[in-house]
Amino acid sequence: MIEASFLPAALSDHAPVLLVLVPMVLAAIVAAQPSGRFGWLAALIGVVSTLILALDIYGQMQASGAPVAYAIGGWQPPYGIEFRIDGLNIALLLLLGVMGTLALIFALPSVADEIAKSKQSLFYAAFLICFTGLVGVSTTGDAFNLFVFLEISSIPTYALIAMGAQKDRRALTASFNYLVLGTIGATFFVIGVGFLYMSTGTLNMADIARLLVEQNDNRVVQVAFGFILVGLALKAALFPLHMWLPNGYAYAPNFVTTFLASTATKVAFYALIRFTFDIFDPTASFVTGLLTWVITPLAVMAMVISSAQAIFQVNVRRILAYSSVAQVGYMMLGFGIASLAGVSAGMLHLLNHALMKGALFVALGAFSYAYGVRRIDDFKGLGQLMPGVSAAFTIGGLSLIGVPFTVGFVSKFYLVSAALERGWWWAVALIVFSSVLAVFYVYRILINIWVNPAPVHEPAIKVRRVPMMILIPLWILALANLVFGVQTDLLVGLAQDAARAALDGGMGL
Amino acid sequence: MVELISERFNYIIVIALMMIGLYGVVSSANLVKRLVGLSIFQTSVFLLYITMGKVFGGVPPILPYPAEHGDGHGSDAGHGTAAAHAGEGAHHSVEAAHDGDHIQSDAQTHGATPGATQSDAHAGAQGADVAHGASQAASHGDLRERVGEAVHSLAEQAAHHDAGPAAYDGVHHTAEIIYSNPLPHVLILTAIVVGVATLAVGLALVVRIRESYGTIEDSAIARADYSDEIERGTA
Amino acid sequence: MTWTPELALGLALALPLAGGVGVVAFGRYPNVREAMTLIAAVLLAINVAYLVEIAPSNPTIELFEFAPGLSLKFKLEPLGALFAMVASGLWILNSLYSIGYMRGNKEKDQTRFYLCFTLSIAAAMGVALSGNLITLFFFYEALTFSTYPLVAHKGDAKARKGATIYMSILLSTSIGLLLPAVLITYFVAGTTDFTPGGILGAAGPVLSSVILCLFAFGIGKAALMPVHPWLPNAMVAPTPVSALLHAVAVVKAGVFSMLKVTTYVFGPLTMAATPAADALAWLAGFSIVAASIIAMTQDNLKARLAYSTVSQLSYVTLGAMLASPAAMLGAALQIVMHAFAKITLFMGAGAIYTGTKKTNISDMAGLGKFMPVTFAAFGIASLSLIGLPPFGGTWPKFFLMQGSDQAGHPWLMAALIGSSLLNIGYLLPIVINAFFKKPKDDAPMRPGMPPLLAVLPPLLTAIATFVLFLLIDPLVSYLAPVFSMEIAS
Amino acid sequence: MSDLFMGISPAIPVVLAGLLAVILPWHYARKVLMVLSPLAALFLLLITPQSGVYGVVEMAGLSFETYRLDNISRVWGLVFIIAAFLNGIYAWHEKDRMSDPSGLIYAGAGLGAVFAGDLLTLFFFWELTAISSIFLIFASRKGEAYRAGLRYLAISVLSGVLLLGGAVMLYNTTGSWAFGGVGDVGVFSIDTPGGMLLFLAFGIKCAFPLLHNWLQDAYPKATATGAVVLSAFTTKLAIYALARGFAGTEILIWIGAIMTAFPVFFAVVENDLRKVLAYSLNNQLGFMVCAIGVGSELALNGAAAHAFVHIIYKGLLFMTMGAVLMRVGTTKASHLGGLYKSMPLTTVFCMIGGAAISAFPLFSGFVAKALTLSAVLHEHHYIPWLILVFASAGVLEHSGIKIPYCAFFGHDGGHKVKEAPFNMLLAMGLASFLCLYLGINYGALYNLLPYAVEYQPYTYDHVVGQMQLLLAALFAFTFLMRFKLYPAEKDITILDTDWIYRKVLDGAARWSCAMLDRLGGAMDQGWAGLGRTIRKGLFNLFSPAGSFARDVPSGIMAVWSTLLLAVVLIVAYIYAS
Repeated sequence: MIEASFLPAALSDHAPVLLVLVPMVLAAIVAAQPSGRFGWLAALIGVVSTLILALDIYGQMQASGAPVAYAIGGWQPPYGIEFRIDGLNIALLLLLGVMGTLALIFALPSVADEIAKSKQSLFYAAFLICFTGLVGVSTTGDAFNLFVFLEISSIPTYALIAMGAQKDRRALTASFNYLVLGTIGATFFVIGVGFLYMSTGTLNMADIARLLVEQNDNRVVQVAFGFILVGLALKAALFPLHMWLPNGYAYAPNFVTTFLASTATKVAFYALIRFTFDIFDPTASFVTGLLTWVITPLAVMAMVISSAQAIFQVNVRRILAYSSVAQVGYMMLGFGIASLAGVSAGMLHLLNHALMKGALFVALGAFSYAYGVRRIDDFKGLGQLMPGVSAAFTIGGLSLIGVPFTVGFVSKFYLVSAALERGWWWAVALIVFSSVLAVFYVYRILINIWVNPAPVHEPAIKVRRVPMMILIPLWILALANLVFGVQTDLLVGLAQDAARAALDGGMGL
Repeated sequence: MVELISERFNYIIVIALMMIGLYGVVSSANLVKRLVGLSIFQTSVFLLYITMGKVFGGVPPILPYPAEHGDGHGSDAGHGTAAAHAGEGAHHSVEAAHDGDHIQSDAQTHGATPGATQSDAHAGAQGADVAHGASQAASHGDLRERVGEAVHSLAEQAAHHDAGPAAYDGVHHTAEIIYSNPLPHVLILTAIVVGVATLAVGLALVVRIRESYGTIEDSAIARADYSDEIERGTA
Repeated sequence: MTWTPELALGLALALPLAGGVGVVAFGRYPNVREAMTLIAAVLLAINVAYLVEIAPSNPTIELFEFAPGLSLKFKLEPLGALFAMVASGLWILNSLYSIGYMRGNKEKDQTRFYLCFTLSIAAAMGVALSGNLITLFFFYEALTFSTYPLVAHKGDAKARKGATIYMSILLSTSIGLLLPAVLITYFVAGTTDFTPGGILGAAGPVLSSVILCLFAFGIGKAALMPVHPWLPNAMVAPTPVSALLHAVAVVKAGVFSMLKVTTYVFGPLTMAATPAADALAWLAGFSIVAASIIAMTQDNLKARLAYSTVSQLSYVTLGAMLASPAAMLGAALQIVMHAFAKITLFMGAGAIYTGTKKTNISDMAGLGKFMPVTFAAFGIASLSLIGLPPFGGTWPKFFLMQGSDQAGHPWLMAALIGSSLLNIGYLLPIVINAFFKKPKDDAPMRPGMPPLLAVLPPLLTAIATFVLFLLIDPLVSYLAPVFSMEIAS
Repeated sequence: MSDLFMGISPAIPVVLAGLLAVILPWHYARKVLMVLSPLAALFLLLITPQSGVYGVVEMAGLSFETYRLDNISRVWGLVFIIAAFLNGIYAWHEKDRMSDPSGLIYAGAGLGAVFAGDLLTLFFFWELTAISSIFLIFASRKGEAYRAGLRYLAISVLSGVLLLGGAVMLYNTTGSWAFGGVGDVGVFSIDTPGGMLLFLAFGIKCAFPLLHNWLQDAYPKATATGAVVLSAFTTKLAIYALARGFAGTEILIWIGAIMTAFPVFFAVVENDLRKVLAYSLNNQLGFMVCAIGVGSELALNGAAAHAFVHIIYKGLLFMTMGAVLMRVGTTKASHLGGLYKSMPLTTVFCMIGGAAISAFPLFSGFVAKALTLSAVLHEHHYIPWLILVFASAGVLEHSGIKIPYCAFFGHDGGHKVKEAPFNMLLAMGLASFLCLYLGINYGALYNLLPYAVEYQPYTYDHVVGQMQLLLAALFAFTFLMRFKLYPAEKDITILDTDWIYRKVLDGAARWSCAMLDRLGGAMDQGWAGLGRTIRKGLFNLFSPAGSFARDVPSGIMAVWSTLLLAVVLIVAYIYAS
């Protein structure tokens, strides 16, 4: 994709820290001024700069074939905080950059529609902080720093979700529940990090990893892994710790849902992979035992049960939210398979899921923008009223099902191969079964959109034209679902690099 | 038994607080009480960190003569944390050299089962580790090696030359002093900030919930939501 | 620009889609819109005729590979070319007929109708030309999705219910059974390419049985009992759609896939070593007879024809499962012959409906006087379905009987024989009632003349059944190499 | 000229004429076709100088021998042509558009089947006879005719597909589709499954006992002209096929014997005179089947000769009944009688036909039947011979006497009608002439036969024996009539064995329809029910208010996370130790 650094040396040398700094500083600026439009522009600048920097870092990595490390303030690891970007987190950074940019394009009309004018700049500030946190999690090489960034991303998220209260007050309770759960998860995580520090005396991930090799018998290490696993699983919405997610996604503003669905749980999932394979010793019996006997069963339960839950929802965004939980199950299954193929399938699904959910939620945003609809019954006849958006939604839906030549199929295919590689036929059967369930919930929506006639409204509901700012990201995402469904090299390459980086500890390039 | 409990007194407190906090979160339907529970839960973690930051017989990580041992290690040793490591290492090396293996074995015990006592678990472990590194430098990584070398040279200084005051104190007053490792404190300061921020957001949410629902009882909120759904005919 | 095989393959997919674009673009001008459909149909037929000509040389296009051995791949071979020819050829007539029918009945949403029609033809082309299982699966699903709005065209509760059953059975079988079958095939064989002689030679009898069962029931469009209920339920659709479902695209895609799987994925040798093939052949035999008997009890004309289709499709399944050269040849011919006969019957039913709004057979007594051409076409197609000379339907029955004896199942001939008799029992009374019986009520029954475009196409297809009887020679010599059949001198 | 048409099957012009007649709107044009096309066929037959296989068509990798002429097929071909010609004349007045092409194609198909050299060609024409002839039955346009026609078609098609099945099985064992070579007879054996199927296929069309009912069911329901056509081809074609395929198969002797005997009883009590003729047709076929079973050259000659003359005199009898039906409107014996006054010529022709079928000396039946009886006796099949002799008497009883008596004499039905139209009379006259001519100038007949004949029918023994038999039967009839012991002509329906299988089959069909309907319903229901149950169960679990998807308060979620932590720690503990 990109073979070398392209920014000036002054920038590219400091790119890892600028990734975090730019949105953080912009957040402060945005918060201090009242204009929503300025806020949007600043946010866009922040996100786009992240994307550019991430691309530059990717180029650097391609050029050098080694991870890009950056010592904050010149303090060398393991004493100082290190930002370290290898094959695993560059995928995340690119994803954040791309999805953030697309979501922000969509944000302009959507936020203007849903958020009171006076709150808009604060809203964008919160978004920027959240984004900072997510980027930080994906960048940092320091375990405690990761916790801090995790919370930096979470706290604004609570606020962002609660902003949905202007349309539906349940956003408040959803946000509150998320807050309680998120805090518990973060606390578990920080306890785990504490135990790690206890047993190794260092917080630098690479350093911890080196020291832990000798300590597999150490109970503290095992307990630390348990806490970190549960804490991050909660953030990643692994079944049955997903219960904060459906309401959160359902009642948040459209833009927030779009952004979170394609990024937030992914970042937690990344952290999980990082800790499990990079920091702890993946060959240790307690790690493999937990992956096989806890993560994998929960993953397949998520795939099946959450898909079933999705079928009967009346709120379309809840359908998609439950589907997200099921998709997390797919990723977790790849994670639980714990082989190179499995992890790369999980990473691939992570990337692909962002594409499909992005497309779907943007399409929902468009429907909501034009008609204010959320319930599945209100979707009747939309296919004739908004054929373009409906078509994009359909593409996303098909991808979600896993129809061949969409990204959904590709990642499911790799997941199935990974499961078969380990001889897990039952997992294959459950993947297929879950796909059938996915057919049903997607089908319910598509039927209403395309086939059922629109009810006659008295008086006619107000309709607004969907602006280009919504259509552009929508179609980019929808087409990406198709393009990357057939042109798989790029994403599969990224995912495989990521898995190699996680498992082999190398660059994976 | 008593000894066992008293040795682990801090941990018991931590666990008790954690359970109380969680119980608060689980049992209460009142959102504010739930936040209070959450805070207590978080607080327990703060205590855990602080506990692990206490080191029996530690020394502040200040290097006496940073300028003297140049030859390439200067830049490393010049940093605070590195100095702390080095200091601890020096202390233990000296200990080992002078008082036989008593304290060292003590330290190693702690190193092997950290958290078994509240004493110098972390620092001791690390010290032992570094000391170990001093003698078996080759078995560790590159960085370790370098630190180990630095420590070795420090230990030599302490033994043969006029040792710096810190090292000297370390040699003679180890058992009495509880050294506070600053790093966990720093960490927990951050965590407290995070906790406060979370609490603030949570309380703000509760205020908003009270504004729109008129109640902060979980069950009442659920009822209100449900009747909304009924009204819309979607339940 | 020269007409290369690659271009022709691409055009086969692109022409119907282009037609669809044209239909949407000129949605407001019915004449132009329907001209678009017709032009696309004619061009497609010409193009496919070229494909038929070059098929034996197996031109291949591999578009992109998204995993080792998995790619979007088109490969032309005689079987697929033949199916494409049938589908594209009948599309012309069906388009003509649709125009007559849809205008005659003043149906709504005609633009959507024509659009979905073009899409489903494109999907059928994809199925026909697919070079591996994954491509086939994709277009198979595309076909399901593109026909759904057609089935639910009327939009009332009944149509929606029928369409829901249609969709849910087809989708759940294809995703729940067919897709696993494809994947297992891939993991067993390392490829899903259609290869003469099959690719599953490495699978043992148990595994190949499992895969075969997954395919047999997963290809729900082949309507092997008990996955057939979607077919009668899809009868809520307008008649041109039923014709499309039964003759042109959907069920034909199903049985074609079945045949293609047994020919190119299993191969005759593997089939012979697969125990499940025998059991499935018997099931197909049962399906043939049982569906015929059920058809006899139906008074609704389209329902009767639907069950007749279930029965007739199982001929193909039977042939595919027997996997002897003659049986496979019979199965391939049955795809062609049944297509022409059944489309005639459905267009006849539609013409009757357009003219008289009658759907029940018992109400059609005496109609022959007013619609002699329609009923004559209907009668000829019935004879072809029964398998009587000199109509095309004779040949598949003949080869299937030969094949079932070759494959060591002489008793399955009983199913074929019984089915012929039952076909007489449920098809001919319709014609005879119409021509010879007095109408039920004495009230003068002067039906409105159905539009010419609704009368002419069935007549043409009926004549085609006779022509096909004579054209058997080229057909057989075209197909014989596929089934490695030496032509008996 | 003749070279140009050499090797074209005589069936072709007739079938083509039939196809032409489908579209020709002019009555007389069709009629001309009907008369001329048999002549064309005759021409084609005559210009073929010698036995051999002609007109081979390659199709679908198979070769079809459309014209195999040999000593056997020549006889049947000739008589079929004659029958077609007579039918053409007889039906000259017929206005119905359907029966003309139907009759022509039917006759052509019969010819084609006779000249078919391989089983596939045979199958083709075999089915064609079924399809084309059905319209002759429908043409009477009565409700019962439709049903009977459908039953007829179903049976015929069954026969056809059995033929195909048998052919296929034979092909798979022998690798040949051949239906014997030139001049071969008895080429198949019923010991192989394929041969058995063929035997059944032929047997159905030949109206073997218990497989015969379609004949009595359908023929009497055809039109006046239709019945004449029907009586000529189908069954005689089957006799031909049997002779070709199964000559010398012993079981045929017994089948034939039974066939001759049992219809006598039905025919005697039957009221519908055309049905009586149908039964007597059965009886006559029995003689031929029996002869085929014997299988000697003499016997086969007998079968051929019998078939030849039988087509003519049975046609004649059906023609007279057709004339009666046309003029009176019924052929029920109870409604007829005394017609000799208004239809004298028809009466004469009917009596000639009756005499011929009863095998009075000097009539064609005598010279043909004598061959068969002698052959049976010659091969020492005494019991079958006795049965045949009994049946001969029976024939006189119902066909020779009952029909003329009930229709034209007996009690006066009071019908004042016109004589039959000229064309009918002409056809009847020609047939009557043939009956007499062949009876007297029997050499002409014998010269046609497959094998050389050195047989003298008019020996003292034969003539006297036959006369004794006939007179005894005549006496019996008179005696019975006199004392009113003869079953009176009542308007009743006689139950034949078809009652059993029609009931049984009908019941079976209804039952299986009902069962499969239920099965279909159950499958539909099953799908729907399964869907509903699953849906309901899932709904209860997973709907927004269901137990799995309800909104949970954050406290519960906290419990879950703690529980999961506990599980994780326990698992880690177990695995680590």
